[in-house]
Amino acid sequence: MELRKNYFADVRKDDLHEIGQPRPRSDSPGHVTGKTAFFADRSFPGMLHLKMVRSPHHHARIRSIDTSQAEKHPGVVKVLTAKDVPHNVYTILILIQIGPEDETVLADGKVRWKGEAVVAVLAETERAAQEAAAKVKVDYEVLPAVFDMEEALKPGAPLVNEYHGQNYYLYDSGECRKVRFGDVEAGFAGADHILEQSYQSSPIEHAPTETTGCVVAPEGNDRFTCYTNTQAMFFTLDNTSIILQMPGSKLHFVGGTVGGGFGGKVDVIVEPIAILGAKLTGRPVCFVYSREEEMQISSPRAAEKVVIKDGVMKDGRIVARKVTGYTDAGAYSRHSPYGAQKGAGHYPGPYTIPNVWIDTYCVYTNRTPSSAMRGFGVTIGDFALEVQMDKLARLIGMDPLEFRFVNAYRDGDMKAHRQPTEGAALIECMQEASRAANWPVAEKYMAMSSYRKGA
Amino acid sequence: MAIRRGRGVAAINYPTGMNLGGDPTQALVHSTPTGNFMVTLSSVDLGQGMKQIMAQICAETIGVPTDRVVVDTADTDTGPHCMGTFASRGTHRAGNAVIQAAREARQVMLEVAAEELEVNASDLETDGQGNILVKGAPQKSISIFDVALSAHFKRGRSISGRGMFLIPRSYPEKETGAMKPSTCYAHACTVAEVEVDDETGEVTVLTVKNVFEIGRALNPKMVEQQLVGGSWMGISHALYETTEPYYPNRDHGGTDFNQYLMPGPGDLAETEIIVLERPSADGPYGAKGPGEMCANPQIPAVANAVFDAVGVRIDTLPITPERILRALKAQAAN
Amino acid sequence: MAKVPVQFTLNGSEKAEFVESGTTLLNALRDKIGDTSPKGGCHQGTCGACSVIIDGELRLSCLTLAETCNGAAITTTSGLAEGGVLHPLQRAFLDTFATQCGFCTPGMIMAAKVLLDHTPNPSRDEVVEALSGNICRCTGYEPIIQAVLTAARANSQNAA
Amino acid sequence: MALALQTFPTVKDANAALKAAGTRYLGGGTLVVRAANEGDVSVSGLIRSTDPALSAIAVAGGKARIGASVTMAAIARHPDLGALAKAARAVGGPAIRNTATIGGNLFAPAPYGDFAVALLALDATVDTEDGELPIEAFLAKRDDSRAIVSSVRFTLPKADGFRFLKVSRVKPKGVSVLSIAAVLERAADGTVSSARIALGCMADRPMRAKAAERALKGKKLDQNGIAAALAAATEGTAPITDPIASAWYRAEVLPVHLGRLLLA
Repeated sequence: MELRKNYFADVRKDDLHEIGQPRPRSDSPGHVTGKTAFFADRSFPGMLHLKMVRSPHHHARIRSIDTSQAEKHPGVVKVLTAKDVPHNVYTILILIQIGPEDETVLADGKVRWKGEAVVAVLAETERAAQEAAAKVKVDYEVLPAVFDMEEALKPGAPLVNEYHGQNYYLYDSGECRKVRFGDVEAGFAGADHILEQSYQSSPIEHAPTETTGCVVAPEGNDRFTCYTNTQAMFFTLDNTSIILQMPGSKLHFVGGTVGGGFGGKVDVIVEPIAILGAKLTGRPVCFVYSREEEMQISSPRAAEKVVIKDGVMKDGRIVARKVTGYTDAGAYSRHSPYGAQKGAGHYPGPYTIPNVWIDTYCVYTNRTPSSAMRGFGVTIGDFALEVQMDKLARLIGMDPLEFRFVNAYRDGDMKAHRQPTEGAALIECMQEASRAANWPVAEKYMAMSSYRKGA
Repeated sequence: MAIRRGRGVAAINYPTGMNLGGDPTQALVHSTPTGNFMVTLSSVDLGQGMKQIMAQICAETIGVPTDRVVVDTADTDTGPHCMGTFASRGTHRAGNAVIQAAREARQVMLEVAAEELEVNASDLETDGQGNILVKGAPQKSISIFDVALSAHFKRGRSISGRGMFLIPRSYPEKETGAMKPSTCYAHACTVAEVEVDDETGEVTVLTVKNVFEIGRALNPKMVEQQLVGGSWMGISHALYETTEPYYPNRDHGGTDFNQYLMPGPGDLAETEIIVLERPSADGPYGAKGPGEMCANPQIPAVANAVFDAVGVRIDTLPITPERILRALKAQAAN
Repeated sequence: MAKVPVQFTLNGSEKAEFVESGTTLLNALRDKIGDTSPKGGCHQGTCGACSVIIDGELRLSCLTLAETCNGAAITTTSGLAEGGVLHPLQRAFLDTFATQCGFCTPGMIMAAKVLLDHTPNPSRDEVVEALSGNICRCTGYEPIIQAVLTAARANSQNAA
Repeated sequence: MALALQTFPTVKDANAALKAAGTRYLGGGTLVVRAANEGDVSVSGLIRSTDPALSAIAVAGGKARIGASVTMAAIARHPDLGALAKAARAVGGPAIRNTATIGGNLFAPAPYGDFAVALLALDATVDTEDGELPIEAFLAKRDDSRAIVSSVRFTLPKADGFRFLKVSRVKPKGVSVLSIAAVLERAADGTVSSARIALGCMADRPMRAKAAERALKGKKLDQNGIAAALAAATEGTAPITDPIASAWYRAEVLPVHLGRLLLA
C-alpha cells in the first residue's frame, strides 16, 4: 500500500504522534495463540443445546404442531413454540420507529419462507436436540409462493406478508422512496442520446468463518448474561427486551470479539429465543447456527434489480438520470426498508446531474429475509451505475475514464437529495488511477480539482 | 481457444454512517492511578480492529503512547450505548465520541498538572510520550504518571470524560426526497485487468489497481488490511458469490464453503492499493469510513473489463462463466 | 449414553477423558479438555478452522472422532508458543498484519506449520496449496501467504 | 439414539456388525462424520475396522492393490503411484487428503469423487466380501451396497498413458465443475489403439465416455483426429446441476476441456 501524501496536503496536518502510525494490533497476539475468546469458547456446566425445527416449504399455513414425541425424547428439556414467546411478532427497526412489526420469532399459523423457524428444541446434547427435532410433527397446507419481484408487485400475486398487506414496504412517500431533482423528462427531451438498461443481482452471503450464535447463562440474581457475536450490543439487547417483555436491566450482553460480521450479525435472531430457553429452564443455553444455517437461513445481502435511464450529450454531459431500484427483502423487513431508502440517497452516484428521478422499492417475496451487508444499499447500485457509465461512454465514443471526469461531482455541487457536495475527492482518485494503471487521460482532466474556488 | 484480455474502470463514493435512522455513540474515558487510560464503549470489533483504533485515537487526544490505553468494549453492563458496528460508522462515530471524552479527561489532567506546576492549564501541552510540559519552557514538566497519582490521592479529581456523538436523524422529504443521508463520503477508483477464456467463459483477474480516498489513514497497516481484504471481496462478488445461483429459482443454494464460491488463495489478482487522504470536516482526525466502500468498485471494474475483453455485457451478478458463455454464444449467433 | 475413554498427548502433555462415543475430536478438545484454539467454523470439513496436527499430519478435528485418536500426539495452535516465546509463524502473522477477526488464524497456523515442518523453504505455490483447505473471509489471503513466507525466511536465517 | 462407534479388527467382523439397522461404515469421515454433525439422525451406529489390509498398498508386476482405508495423501506420495498423484491431489485440501480414503471416494456423490473418476478410467476392480467387481458395475449399484470395500485393484497405466483434469471455479482447491480421466494407448504410428475416458459430474456418479472412446480409436491426437471424439463427448451424459454449475454449462464445456486434455 502506498500513501500519496501530495494530494490534499494543504488541508491536512501530518504532525500527529499516534494517528497515522502503523501500531501493532493489540488483539493479534490473542489470535495467533488461540487465546482470543469468541462467544462459543465459553461453556457452562449443564448447558443445553438449542436446535430449530424449520419450515420445509416456501409458503404454507400451519394446520397443527405436535411436539409430544419430541418432548418425550431422552435428553429433551424443553420444546418451545410461538405461544411461549411473550411478544412473538416483532421487527428490529421498531427501535427507530420503522414498523410495522412483521416477523415472528417462532412461526404462528403460517410460514413465509423455506427455513423459517417453527419450533425450538432444547436438549442436553446436540444429538438429542437433533433427534427430537426430527420427531416434531408439523402439518402444513402449502400455499402458492412468489419468488420474482416483478411477479410479486403484480395484482393478484400471492400475499407474502399480511402485516404489510401488499408485497412492498409502504413509506410515508408511498410505495417507494422518491427523489425528485430538476425536470428529468425535460432533460431526456434535450439529450442527444437516451440509454435505458436493467441490472440484476442475486442474494449474497456474508459467509463469516464464525457462524451466528450466542451462549446464555442465567445468573443467580434473576439476570441473564448473553455472550454473543452481534454487531450491535444494545440493538440486540433492546429488541430482546421487547420480544421477551423483560426489563432491559435483567439482560447483560457481552460481545465484541466477532469472527467476521460484514453486516450478517446485525439481525436479532438467536439471542431472544436462547434467553427465553434459559429463562424457562433455568439452564445455560447455547444456540449456534450450523454452517448450513449460516449459508441459507441467515439474512443475505438482498438481490436487487436496478433500471437506469440516462440522457447524455455528445460532449459527455449526463443531463438526466432516472433510477428505479428494487430490493428483494424476502419474507420480512429486517433492515431492508432502510437499505432501499439508503439507495435512494446514494443515486445517481458521485456525478453532478441536473435532472434526477429516483424511485426505490422494498419488495417482499417468499425467500430468506435479506438484511444488511457491507455496502448496504449501495454495492449493487454502484455495479449498475458504473457499468452504465461504461456503456454511456462507449455510446458517445468517449474514453470511459475521461467520461467520468466530465461528470464527476466537485465541492459545492448540489446533489439530487439537495445536499451540497463537501469534501469531494473522486477526481483525485481517478487522476491517481490514471497514473497507476497507465490509462492516460487528457491534460485538462489531470489539471482538474475537486476544490472549487470560493466554495 | 483464445484467451482475451481487457480492462475496465469504475469510480465510486460511499456514505459514512446511518443518518436516516439517527446515529448516536457514546464513550467514557478515565485514568487509572498511575496514568493509564481506560476507554469504555459498547461498540463491537468485528475484526476490523476497532479496539486498536479507539486506543490510538484516545492516546493521540490525551497525549500518551497508545500502549497506555486499554479499551473495554461490548459489555452492556459497563459500556455506554453505541448504535452498532455497521454502515462504515464505527471509526467515525465511536472515534468522535472517544475524542470528546478524552478531551474532557485531558482538560482535568492538565488542570491537575497546572496545580502541581503552579501555572495556568492553558499554558501546558503534552509531548505524546507521557509528559506534560509548560509551553516554551519544556524543562518545567511533570509526568502523567505523577499527575494521575496526584489527582487520585492528593487533589481528589477524577481524570475522566464523557463523549457523545450524535448525528440526528434525517427524515427524507416525501415528495422531493431532500435528505442528509450521510456525513462524509469516501471515494475510490479501480482499474481491473482480466483475461477471459472465450471457450469456457472463465475469467482470471490479473490485476486490480485501487485508489481509495479515506479521509485519514489512522493506522496505515490496518487500513491496508481492510482495503486488501475488501478488494478481494469485491472481485469475489463480481465473479463468484451468491446463495441462489439460479435466482429467482430457489433451488441449488450452497450450504458449505465448497458450494458457496469465493476466490481461493490460488485465484488472487495482483493487487495495488493507493491511499489518498482528504480529511473530513467531521471525522475523528479527519477519518472517513473505508470498511465497506473498499469492496465496491472492483465489481463494475471487472464487469467492464470483461466487456472490454470479449464484447459481451453481463448485467447480472455474479458474472459466472456460464453467463459469459451464453452471451458469447448469443453474440456468435447474431 | 455410552462413554468411552480417550487418551492422547496434547501439546506434549497427557490427557485422558471420557466422552460420549461418536464425539468429534473438536468437541472433545473444546468442551472436555478446554483447548478452544481449534474453532468450529462449519463441522463439515469445508473451512479448516478446526485444523490440528495429529501425529505430524494436518487433520480436521471436526471430522475426526476423538476415540480414534487414542495414543496419538496432537498439536494445536495453543501449544505452539514455548515459554511465552511465540513460534516464528505466530510472530510472522503479527508482523505482517495477517489477522483480522482471528477466527481462521489458529487453523491457518496449523496448516502452515505442517508445511514448514516438511518444506522449510516453500515456494509461493506450495504455500498456496498448503493453505487451500482453510477459508479466510477478511484478509483476501495475501497477508497470510506473506506471513508464511516471512516465517520460512526467518527460519532459514536462524538455521544459517 | 445416540451415536456410537464400534471398532473391529477384521473386515469380516465389521461386515457382520453392519447388518444391524442404523449402521454405517466409517472410512475417513468426510462423508459420514459430516452427515452426523449436520444432524442426520438416521445413522446411530458407526462401524469401522482396523484391519491392516485396509491400509496396505501393494504394487507388483504392473498391478496395484490399494486398501480401502488408504488416504489420498498416501497415494499422492507413494513412489510407485506417481501417475495417479495428480488425481489424488485433486481431492480437497491437505487436511482432507489426509482423511479422505480411496474406499470412501467410491461413494462420494457428484461433484465429489474425482479419484473414483480416475479409477474408472483405469478400469479398476473393487473388492468386497461378495468378491471382485468391475468398478463400473460397482458404481452402478453403490447406493445399495452394504458390504465394506476392502481394496481396489487396477493395472498401472504406462508412463504418460494416464491423463487427468479437474476443472474447478476455486483454486487451487475447489470442487469440480467436471473432471476427466483418460487412459490412452497409442500404436507405433501415434494413433490411439485403446482409450478409456471417464467423466465426473456428467452424471450423478462417474461415467465412461464410451462414444468418445470409440471415436478416438485409430485417430491421431491432433485437432482433426480428436474432432469426432469431442463431438461425441456428451453422448449419454446427464450432467448434474448444482451451485457450482448448471447441467447446460457442464455439457457445453466438456468437449472444450476434453480437447485440451487430449491435445496436452
